[in-house]
Amino acid sequence: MKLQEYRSKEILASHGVPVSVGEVATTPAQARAAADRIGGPVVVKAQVLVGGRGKAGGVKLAADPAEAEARAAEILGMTIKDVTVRTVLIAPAAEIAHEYYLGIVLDRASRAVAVIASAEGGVEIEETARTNPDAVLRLPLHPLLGLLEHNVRRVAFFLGLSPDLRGQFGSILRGLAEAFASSDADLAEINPLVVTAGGELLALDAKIVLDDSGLYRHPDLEAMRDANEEEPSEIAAREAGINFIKLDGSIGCMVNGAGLAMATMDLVKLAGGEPANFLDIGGGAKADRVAAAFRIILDDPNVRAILVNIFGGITRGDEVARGIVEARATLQRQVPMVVRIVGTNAAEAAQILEAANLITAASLDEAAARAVAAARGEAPA
Amino acid sequence: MKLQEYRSKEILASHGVPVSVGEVATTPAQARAAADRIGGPVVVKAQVLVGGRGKAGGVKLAADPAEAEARAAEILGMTIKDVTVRTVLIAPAAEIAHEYYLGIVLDRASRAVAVIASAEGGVEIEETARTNPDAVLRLPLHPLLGLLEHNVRRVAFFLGLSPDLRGQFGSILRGLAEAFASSDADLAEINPLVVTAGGELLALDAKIVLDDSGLYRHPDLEAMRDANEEEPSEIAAREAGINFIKLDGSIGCMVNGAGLAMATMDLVKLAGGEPANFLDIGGGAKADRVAAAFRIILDDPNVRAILVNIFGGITRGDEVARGIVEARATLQRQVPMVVRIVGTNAAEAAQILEAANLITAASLDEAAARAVAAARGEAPA
Amino acid sequence: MSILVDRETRLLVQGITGREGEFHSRAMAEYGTQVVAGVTPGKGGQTALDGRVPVFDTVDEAVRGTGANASCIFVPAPAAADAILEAADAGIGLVFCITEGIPALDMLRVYWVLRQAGVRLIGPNCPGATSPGQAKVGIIPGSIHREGAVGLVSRSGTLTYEVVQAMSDAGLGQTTCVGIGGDPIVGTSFIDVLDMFNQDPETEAIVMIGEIGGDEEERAAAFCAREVRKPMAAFIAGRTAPPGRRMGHAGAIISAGGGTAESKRAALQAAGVSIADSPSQIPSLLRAAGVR
Amino acid sequence: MSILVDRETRLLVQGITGREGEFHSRAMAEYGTQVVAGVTPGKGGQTALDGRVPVFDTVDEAVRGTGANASCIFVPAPAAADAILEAADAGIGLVFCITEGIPALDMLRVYWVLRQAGVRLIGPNCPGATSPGQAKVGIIPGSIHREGAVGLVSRSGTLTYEVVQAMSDAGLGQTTCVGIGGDPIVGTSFIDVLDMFNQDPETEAIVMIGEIGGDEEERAAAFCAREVRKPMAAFIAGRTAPPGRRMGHAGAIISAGGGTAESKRAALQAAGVSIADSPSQIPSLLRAAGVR
Repeated sequence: MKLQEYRSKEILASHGVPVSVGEVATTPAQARAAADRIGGPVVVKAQVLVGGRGKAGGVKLAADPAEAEARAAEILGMTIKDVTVRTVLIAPAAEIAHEYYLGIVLDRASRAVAVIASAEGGVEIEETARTNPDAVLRLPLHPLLGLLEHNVRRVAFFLGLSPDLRGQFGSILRGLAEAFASSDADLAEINPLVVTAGGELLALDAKIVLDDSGLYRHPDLEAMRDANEEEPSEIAAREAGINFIKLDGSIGCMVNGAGLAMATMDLVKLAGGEPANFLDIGGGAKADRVAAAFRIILDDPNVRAILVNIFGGITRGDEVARGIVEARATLQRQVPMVVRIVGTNAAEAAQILEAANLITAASLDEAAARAVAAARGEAPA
Repeated sequence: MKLQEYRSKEILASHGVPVSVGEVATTPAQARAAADRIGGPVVVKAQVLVGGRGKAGGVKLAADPAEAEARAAEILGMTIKDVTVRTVLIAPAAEIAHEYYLGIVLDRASRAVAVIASAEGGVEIEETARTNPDAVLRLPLHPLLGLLEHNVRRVAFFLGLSPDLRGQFGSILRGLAEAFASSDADLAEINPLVVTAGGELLALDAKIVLDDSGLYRHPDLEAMRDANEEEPSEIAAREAGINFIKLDGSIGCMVNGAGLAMATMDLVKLAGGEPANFLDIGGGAKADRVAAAFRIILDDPNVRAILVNIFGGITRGDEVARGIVEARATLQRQVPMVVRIVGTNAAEAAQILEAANLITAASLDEAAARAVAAARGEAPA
Repeated sequence: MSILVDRETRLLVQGITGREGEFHSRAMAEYGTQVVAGVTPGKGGQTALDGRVPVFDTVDEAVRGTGANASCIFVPAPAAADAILEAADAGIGLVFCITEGIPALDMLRVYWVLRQAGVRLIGPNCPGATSPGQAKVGIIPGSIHREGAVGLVSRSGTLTYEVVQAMSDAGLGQTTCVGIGGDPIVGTSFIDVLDMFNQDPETEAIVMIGEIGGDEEERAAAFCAREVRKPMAAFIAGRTAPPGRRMGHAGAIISAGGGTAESKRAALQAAGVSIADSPSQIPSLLRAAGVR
Repeated sequence: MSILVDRETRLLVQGITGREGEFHSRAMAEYGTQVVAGVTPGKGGQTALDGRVPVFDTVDEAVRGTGANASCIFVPAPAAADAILEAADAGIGLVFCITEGIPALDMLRVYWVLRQAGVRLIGPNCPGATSPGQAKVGIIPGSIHREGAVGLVSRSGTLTYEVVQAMSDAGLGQTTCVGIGGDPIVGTSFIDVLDMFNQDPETEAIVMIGEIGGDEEERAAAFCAREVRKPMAAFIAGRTAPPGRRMGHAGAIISAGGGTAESKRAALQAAGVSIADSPSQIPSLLRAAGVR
């Protein structure tokens, strides 16, 4: 789960990192009032989780409160990569002497938490890593000891910080590491970390991405979720305990297991169709969860057919089949449904499905082909 | 460094351990007032760092404030193993249903921090370990992760705690482990940890021993040192940066290095004498430190001769010899001094020492023999 | 005959009295696995599976009491990392963790502690392992297996079942089927299991089921090219999966260029592994590679 | 020829610009040790020892810049544990820590981290090691040594010098003299060094200097009885030391029965080691055991 810039900054500030926090505004008038309280020139920054807001015109300087109001009016309501801007951050404009990048990331490939740092901040770190890899330090930390003092020194010397900045830098990196660990983050980054004209270090922008599996022990962070930036269907799915991602195709998929769900999508594509979603209904597949999944899939008007692929396994296939039939009866919109149930009691399941006039299939390939055909309005082969 | 019971209890209480703290008193009147504030029966406990205070009569029950005053009058001023009792702790008397032992210790042999626990509390744990080893659990903790939840469960089940006590026990053991780690302790123990008649766990007695090497980062704990219980000479030595332990013999020893200091004592004994002290003067052996060492040794009226054994090494022997001669001139009491200086510039050192009429020796065996002879008033061989 | 689990496996189940733990313990015992002990703190002294399996308060007691040499963990995510450490601490050498949703930073610590202790962890968020005809540990349905000579390793759950069923239906039995788990940080990698199959004399061919994300499949491909001379077939799920939905920002530095299904397919193909477009193609690819 | 240090040792000194660090670095270089680099954070780019040794900000840079393969640490106690970890992290395989007064709980962590990383730590609170005629690392005076065939291992500082001097005076030279340090938790034990001497073909006899406390000498005795066939002599300091001055309460459970000089002497004697009552007896005990 990604946190908005202003949330990320609040967290870093609580761990002693000097940040340019500012104030959030949802109307131009609020933006003006915030700029007035802050005094001097400000930056008006769209609060969206998608990248590239700067290029999209979502970050603008304003010399005074009146200009802040005007810029906020431009930015609020703007659409950046399908997301409508509903909040802006009004932050004091800083005079920048130098920009650094400083991040902490959980690197799954090496199974380590690593500090990433570069003296070329202000641009995307992937870009620097590609164009000038020597300008990026990747320092894995000890998995049980975390950030040590010699790690801090190594990063400070790599960045070429002047002696008078090293002490402040140490507390910033320690604070960033604390924020990372104590919030179960996947990523915590400051970009840019600037030296101001006054010779102080300051976090101008910040980004924290949380590990979804850690959220259960951070209800305060869970509460920072920004529903504005999510597909309503994905929010509904999460609340129903379903793993769902909306896509652009016409064939809705309902599968148990993430790997099988991806394989099912792949086979829809191989059969000439386009999947409308990824949906892992999880273990058990009880009637109420099946019903919720159907509703979520059918909320998408592009969906012309549904492919259900359940590997019975421990759950008995006939029970799942009954759940599907019951759930289907509650739906307001009906589309052709191809249902494949394998494993325990698959034969009994097939009987129930056929009795309910659902299209069935023995193999996954066949099921995908039938779903594609059904979506095109063709009768089952 | 050992902490007094009431200090140890304060530390445990600050980590959430339920303790019977009470109040300290240095006069019988204060003891009465404390008992009055506490209300009900109290225990009057001598605050001394030596063991066996119970057997020595240093712990007594009192039914009311008047009795508390009387018992405090008996205990204050009492001598337990050479230590005069100057402080008593007045603590509420608890009705005890069961006594446990719970400790955390740095076990140097296995290089681990270990939890020690026994359902047979209230007696010395060494005693239980000897008479009934199966009644003692020794559970080493992971060196980098510390106390884990399954460790807590294991100890709780070993002690056979009833389900309703397990939750409280967990917070006690976690608090004890926190207190141990955050104070750089060698030992933190609760003995007994009791179940009261009311069915609650309560630490009735506590003991914390600190790692001297960790004291530099705990000035608050260093300030808890109880000068009353130390040899004044040992306090003076510590303040002079000298490692000194007083013994009962007549031959004072001044050596650089702890191992060589022990070897020197051993050779004094082999030569028929008794060492008056262990003294490691450390590296460098500058004149002011040498002078302080002589004063500390000579404060002991039993001392009849001093054996100085310095391995020149990096320090030049002639410089040490000059330091000894200068320091000797400042002493108020003079005893025969046998000085052995080996290593760099040993010959020049011998000349300086002989010119100052000090007895010298080439080998350590010889030096010991001469010191023993000198202490007996015999002329050097 | 097999890897990881066999007739000698003496299994302890942590969380045996929970709904999932009890259900799957019963299925494992019915399959023939020696389920020798269960652990549920506070239920020590009770029994599970109709009185057949003693329950202990701690893994330490269970190991001392029954000689258990492997553990299967069904405890909920908040307590699962600690349960793994408890098993390792008590001297268990092989731990399967079925639990899903363990925080990554917890698993990071657990991963290194178990590695340093020389304890083999499979999972978390894995279906377990089955050696057909001998023992199954975890939640893979026993009925889909058939005894044979193909080793299977997978990051998935039900997709694994799909492939195993297809193989068994086609008459291709398995030495062992191992699900290593779908979490970002798992105890045992593809390479670890491939190495075991490569060294197992009874395993004549190997099937690998991967999916998008990370670079484990690419690294496995390099290992296969270097070490494995047995016929191999693979399926990689996620060719149509939307990119970037779960990847962090700076993390992309490290996995730059990797992670897509095409990258993994290409790497495995270059290593001489036959690539299936559908799980149903696995049996024919194996047959084509000469597997009986 | 020797163990641990020799002509191939390329030494880095952490804390080279401090008073102690500079003094002893000079003495090591004068003895013939290759002192190739120094580290003092903030003084990178400067030089030490009259321009002969480059100084770096971090151990990582020093290792990459000079190929240093061993480190000697003189940094003050509050920063010393971190300095050891920095050396290990930068790929140094052999670390000597001279610093005394490092908190035991810090050393506990460092001990296990270095062990798991396969890095050899000597000390802390140790005088270092000398291979006469080749190299010395640490603070043992170079002048007391003589080249020869006796290996010496000790927990003490100046007591070691005393014994070495007595041996050299008696014409008994040394392959290597190692001070493992007097702290309760040290990186390298008596057994580790005895094992190295036992395997070193040039070492014909071994001298061990122990002292009261702990049970390292008792464990070393068991090792000697089992493994060592070379002549050995030992001196144990502290027969007259007062008991109980530094031992914790519950700790006594663990070291019950051990820790006294008599216990250590008896254990070593039973293992066939000749015991000296005075350091001066070591040479004659070695001669009596047939050492030339």
